[in-house]
Amino acid sequence: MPTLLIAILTLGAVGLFLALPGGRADTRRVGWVVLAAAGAVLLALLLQLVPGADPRGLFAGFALVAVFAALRVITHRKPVYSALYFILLIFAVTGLLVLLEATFLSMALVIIYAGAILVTYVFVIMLAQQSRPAPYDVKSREPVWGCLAGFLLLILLARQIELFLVPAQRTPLPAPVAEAAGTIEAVGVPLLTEYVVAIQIIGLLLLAALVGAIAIARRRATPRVESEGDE
Amino acid sequence: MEALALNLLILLPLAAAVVICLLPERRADTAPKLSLGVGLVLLILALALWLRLPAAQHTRGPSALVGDTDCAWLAIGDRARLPEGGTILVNGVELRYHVGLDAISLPLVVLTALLVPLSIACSFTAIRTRTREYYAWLLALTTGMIGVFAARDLLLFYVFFELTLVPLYFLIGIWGGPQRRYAATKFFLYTFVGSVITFAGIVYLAIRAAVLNFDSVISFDLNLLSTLHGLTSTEQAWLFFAFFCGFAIKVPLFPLHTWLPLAHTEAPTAGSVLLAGVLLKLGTYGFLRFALPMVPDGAVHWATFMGGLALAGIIYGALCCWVQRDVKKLVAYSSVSHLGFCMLGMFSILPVGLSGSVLYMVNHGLSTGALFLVVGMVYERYHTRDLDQLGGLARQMPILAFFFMLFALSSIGLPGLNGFVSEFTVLLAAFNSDVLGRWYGVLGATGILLGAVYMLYAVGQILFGPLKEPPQTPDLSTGLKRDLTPREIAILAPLAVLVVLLGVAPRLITDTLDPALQAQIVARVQEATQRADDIALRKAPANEPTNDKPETENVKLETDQDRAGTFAGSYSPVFGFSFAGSPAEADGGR
Amino acid sequence: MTLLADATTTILPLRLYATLPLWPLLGALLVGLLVVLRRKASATHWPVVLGVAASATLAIVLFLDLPKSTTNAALQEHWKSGVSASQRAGELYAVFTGGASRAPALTYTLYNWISLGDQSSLCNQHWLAVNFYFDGLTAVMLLFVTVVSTIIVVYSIGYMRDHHGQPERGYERFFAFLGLFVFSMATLVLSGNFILLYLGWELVGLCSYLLIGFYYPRPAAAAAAKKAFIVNRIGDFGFALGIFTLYWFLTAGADPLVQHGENPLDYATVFKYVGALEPWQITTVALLLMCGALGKSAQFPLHVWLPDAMEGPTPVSALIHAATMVTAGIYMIARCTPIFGASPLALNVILVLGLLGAVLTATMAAAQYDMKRILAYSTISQLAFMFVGLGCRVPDSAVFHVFTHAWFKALLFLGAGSVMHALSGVIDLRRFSGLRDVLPQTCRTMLIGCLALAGFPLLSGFWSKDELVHAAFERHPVAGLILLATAGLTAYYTFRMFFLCFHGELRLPDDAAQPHEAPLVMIVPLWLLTLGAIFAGYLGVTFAAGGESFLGFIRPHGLLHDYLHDSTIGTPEHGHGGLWLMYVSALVALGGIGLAWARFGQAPETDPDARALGGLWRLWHAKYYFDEIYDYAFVRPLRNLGRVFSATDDYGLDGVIWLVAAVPRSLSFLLHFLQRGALQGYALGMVVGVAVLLLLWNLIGV
Amino acid sequence: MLLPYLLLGAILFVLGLIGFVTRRNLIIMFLCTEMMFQGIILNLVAFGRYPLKGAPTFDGQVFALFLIAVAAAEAALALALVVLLYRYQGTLDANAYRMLKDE
Repeated sequence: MPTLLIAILTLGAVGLFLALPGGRADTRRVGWVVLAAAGAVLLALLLQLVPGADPRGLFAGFALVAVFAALRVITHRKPVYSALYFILLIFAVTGLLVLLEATFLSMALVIIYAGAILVTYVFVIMLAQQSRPAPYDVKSREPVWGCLAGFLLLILLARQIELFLVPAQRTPLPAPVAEAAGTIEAVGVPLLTEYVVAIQIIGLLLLAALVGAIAIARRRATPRVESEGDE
Repeated sequence: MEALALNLLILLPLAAAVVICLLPERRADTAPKLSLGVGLVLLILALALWLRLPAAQHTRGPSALVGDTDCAWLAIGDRARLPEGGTILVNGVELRYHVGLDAISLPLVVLTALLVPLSIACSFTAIRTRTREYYAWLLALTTGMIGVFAARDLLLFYVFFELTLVPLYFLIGIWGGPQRRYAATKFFLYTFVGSVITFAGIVYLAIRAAVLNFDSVISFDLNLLSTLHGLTSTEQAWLFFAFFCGFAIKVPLFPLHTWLPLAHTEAPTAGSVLLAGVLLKLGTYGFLRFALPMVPDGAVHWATFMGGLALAGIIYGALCCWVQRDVKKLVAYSSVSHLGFCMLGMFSILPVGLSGSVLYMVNHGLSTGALFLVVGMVYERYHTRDLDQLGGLARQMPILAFFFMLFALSSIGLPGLNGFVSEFTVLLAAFNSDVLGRWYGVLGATGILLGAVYMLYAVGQILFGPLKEPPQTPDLSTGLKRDLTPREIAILAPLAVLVVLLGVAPRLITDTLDPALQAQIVARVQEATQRADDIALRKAPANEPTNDKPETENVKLETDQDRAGTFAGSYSPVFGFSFAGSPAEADGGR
Repeated sequence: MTLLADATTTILPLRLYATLPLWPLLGALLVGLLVVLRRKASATHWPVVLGVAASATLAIVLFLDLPKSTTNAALQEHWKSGVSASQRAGELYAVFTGGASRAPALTYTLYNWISLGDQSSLCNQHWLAVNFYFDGLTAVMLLFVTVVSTIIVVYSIGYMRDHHGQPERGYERFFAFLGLFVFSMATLVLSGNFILLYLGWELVGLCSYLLIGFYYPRPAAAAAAKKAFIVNRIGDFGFALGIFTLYWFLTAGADPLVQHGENPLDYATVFKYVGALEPWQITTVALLLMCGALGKSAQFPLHVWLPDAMEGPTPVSALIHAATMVTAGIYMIARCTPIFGASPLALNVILVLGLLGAVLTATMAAAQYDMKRILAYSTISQLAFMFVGLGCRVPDSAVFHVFTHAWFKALLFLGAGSVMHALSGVIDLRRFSGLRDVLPQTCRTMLIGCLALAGFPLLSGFWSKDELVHAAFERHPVAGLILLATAGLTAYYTFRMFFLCFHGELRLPDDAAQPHEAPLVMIVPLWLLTLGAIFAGYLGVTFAAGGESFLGFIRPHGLLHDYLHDSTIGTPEHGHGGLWLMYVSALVALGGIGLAWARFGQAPETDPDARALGGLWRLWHAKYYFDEIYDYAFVRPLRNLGRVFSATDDYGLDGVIWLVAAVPRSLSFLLHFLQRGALQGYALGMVVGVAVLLLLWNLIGV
Repeated sequence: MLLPYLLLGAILFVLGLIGFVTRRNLIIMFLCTEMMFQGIILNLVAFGRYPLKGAPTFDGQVFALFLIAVAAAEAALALALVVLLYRYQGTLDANAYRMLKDE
């Protein structure tokens, strides 16, 4: 298993490297092929691990969509498309959350992310739109090192997860959660009792971010003015 | 009421600093007045507390606290529910906001509260840029300084101790002289590096104290740690070294003093005044308050070494003074020399020496602070502090000459002025000390000779001789007069009065100070001296659990092994931090 | 009034006498107040004049009021008999602790000043108090200190003005300092313990500093002031150590001598227990205390400050450097007779230093041209005479000489001041002569002063000096001969000065406009002091017709000696068998005067001595090069050491710090190449870092 | 059951990381950080659902909720900064902003 995993992930790294913006169109196509192959094998592996019949297909589907969307986000040369693929990613994750019986959270995710955050992103992208693809979108930065380091990290993470889940695998499946699992009540009660201080702090943080964002955006940018030195 | 006053004393300047920061641009000119008002309120509060001290001592014993406030601040660890409701920390670390003033710290607080308004007032004409920030930092510094003296919890002390660094860093770094950046950084790094080691020592001490007291809660309580028994002498020696690192740099003891002349030279007048007047005392106060009673054996073990350093500082500082051309640097080196006296008295381990040492702290704060003020006033007019460029100012500025002379004389220990009382008692103690001995006294006494040499050299250069002024001076464009203005006289006059008053009536301080020292420190260190004397017969002193915590289950401290597998281990968070509200709840019925 | 009545206390309350020092201080403060209120300067002398006069009145009353305490005759015997010092000390101790035989000195405690240690435990309660001590020595000292001061203050009213009667610049300051000075000196004399003594000791040093530096724009004055203070501090250093040592010996050990409730540095306590100390302990204390006296009384080897101190206004020279402040050293040793008397070694050191100083400074005086400097050296020389007396166990004679000396030396200085006043500040004897007709009053009073200083029979200096010479002879013939020779030299140089100034043809310096006799406010004090110079000596002698008496009617030992009896306890009776010496010393004085007349009677323009003595004279003129030697031996090395230290600070210590800081600095220099400002580069570094950590975790297998 | 989710979370996280490191467009970079958040959210919720010991809890979901809030705050600030920077230099190239460099 480890060697296989390493091989797959290395393959993925190579594929991603090829697929990242910068090269010619055909090399990118090759990259996509490699990525697809790696993805397929990985998916098969993962599916093997998921016991039971019911969620297996759904999980596989969502996972596939999620990974594909993620890949497109980082490889697409047009920012608008990246953002749109990100929305796809959100939906995939939402599906996975539903599988994990976190219904409230999944809805919250869609509303907040897809509905609010991403819309902002798209606005900003529009604001900074240029007629032709910008050079910095066309050429990526140090893709070799990035992919290498990233996938090294991924391999190590995977190994770590595996190592530490081995004993857990032997334990029986946890009992199904209560009826009200994932509902607003189930999440809301601890949120407003146990974590009340934390939620206040989060609120404060949001407020601060709001104020900060306004303060930053209001500032008139005067290009290239040296900061005032009193030396 | 007392507690309210003390907490106001600590927190009011901080609040005022925030308010001043928030002042709109067009109201910026109210910042100096506002901060002066706050400073005066602080002075009144401090004096009020001072007046309450004798009564408190009378009813509650020599180590009575004025304005005692004790509430839980941060508690990290496992909590247990009490049957009657509420929770109590059973295992972990407890930091308390415990403040109070006793006869040892109160004189220093009053000194601080006196010097703060004066240094605010002396900045009115000297500081022209970024005034709001300046006064805000000054007030923030005040909080730190008063907090340090008021803290009854070692960690709280440390917090305030470090809190003083930041404001002064900015005060020097922004409003200082030409080399201000370098000076500020040097000052900060120097003192910070030392105090980090002290922090390690503090933590070790607290953990060991918990172990020795069979207590599962690590507490930094001053009383608890000051009455600890059972540390081995090796431990004490090392702990003393840890204290030494932070405090000796702050004092500063010879050879760790090199940050001081630079910091003083570059700092604005108010910064110098507070640095010399109060901040250096943090080091000596730290030694007195913590090093001596907490690790008495260590202190006795290191006493000769400390005495040696103090002596070296006295002589070295004095000789360095003599060849300085920058008068501010001269006064700065004189601080090195003077604080050598202070340390010499402290490590004589005699009651008279300790009392003299505290007195020295106050007196040095008054006279050296005043000297810096005077030098600042000269600088404001002549834009130079070079002794070779100034001369004969007595004819130009007779009032300034009077004050300068008075404070210089106080600084060289003229009898009848405050410096003498402390210098004399300190030297007497060093001379009579069994720990230090004759030669320390003899060599220390050369300081009174050298002190006269350098101080009169400075006075002679500036005040006497034919008139010498740099071209285009005095600069009176900021509304100053040739001689001192009424505002400046009002700044110096209280100091002058105190210089004389404490010279003829030092008992204003010592009457309450001596019993407190006896109860809290002298007894401890003299025990240690005895132990050192009959080291052959030494037995391990009995463990006396002196803390009065409720006896809950004595849970064994979590060891490293227990913590090893946290990731795979229990999933529930071990450390939940709680922002404990009222003291009663957190104390759990203490 | 109880003129030495057998009473146990004074008629007027001690409280009143304790205020004696405060009046001049009050005066000084009032002057300060007047300055603050911007009053006209010309009347600002009044508070000080009145304050000092009040002190003087009180001092005179005290002198008359002081009761005679019973003196133990046994003590006298101990001192005269030849028993060894330690034995004597032991017996002395017995006498002191015996209690009843000696009336306790009158002490008035104002308040407890400084706490010495632990006030909470009952077993060890010590204070340093502000208390005053009244005995004969105090009364005598106060008498001349305050009275002479009053006269000088009055004189200053005239002196500190220009020819038009307008006050000089700093007039108020001058009087304030004078008031402060009298306060300090009175405190010094009245103090009942060593700390208050030290306070007065330092304060007179301060006033001396302030007054010498009165003309501070003159660099010479500023330097002289500094020198005076610092040289005094050198002495004070020893003095302070003496006090520390004393405290140590009295309180050290598990079973200290000083008992509960006694203040360890009070005279009463010290003198009570000093006899119980070991001889080496007493000697140590005595020698250290002596250092203080050397500094304050300007004795060899710390004499260098006094001549320079003549940079101050002349009344200051008269007041501080002749009549009062320099007498503090003599006073202190006389006061500590129980200590010094028990240490033969210390006495011998004092004796030798005194002899050396007397000769050295007398020779220096013989080769100077500055009138005030001549007088200054003569002061040192005369103080050295007193030192010799102290070393010969006759403190009462030393104090007697202090007493007489104060009058005629103040007179001489004020006379010199009158000359200066007339000649617009010129004081160099080479630039004028023959002033006797221009300044007749000054000339007459000066003549009497010079005669008194020279030891002319029947004037005050004669009686006191003769006692000292006599004591020296009794101690050792060589010492006596040296003193006698110095006395002759004294007569010679005194009249050299007098003749050069007043005799010969009238010559005036070019810049002196109109020499004129001083105003009345200066002349009257001169005559008052002249009275003192003539008659002060008679307080120390007895009229006794016939028999063993000088010229058939006078015998040594008088009222003053009775006064000093208790304080300088154990001083042998003297005056017997010394009559021949009185005639001899009278002859010597006349011889010195005659020689001076022969060589300088016509006030020659070139100094005959300079040619006759050659190199020796130049050596004298250059003051034996003491200043230069001290400069090269002490001042420069120390200052260079300071430079070295300062450089060490900047380069050595800071260098070490710099080296420590260089480690992280060089590291960061290497690392700064990694800092390229690209955010993503940093992020990549982070990723690699986490990966490496994970890898390590995996490999080590934690 | 936990493993696939964790792996998927890790993959999303790492992909976001790679994107952050390699893409030069500031907006895409921030988008990539959001992607990393997604990986972590997945992780947290999976842990809450399938704890190693005991019954499932909601702690993971609560944390995820906090994370979303933080992400929102971050997005607000980041986008404001991006707009500012774009106005400042007219480009979104991360390489153009090297003010952190020691001169």
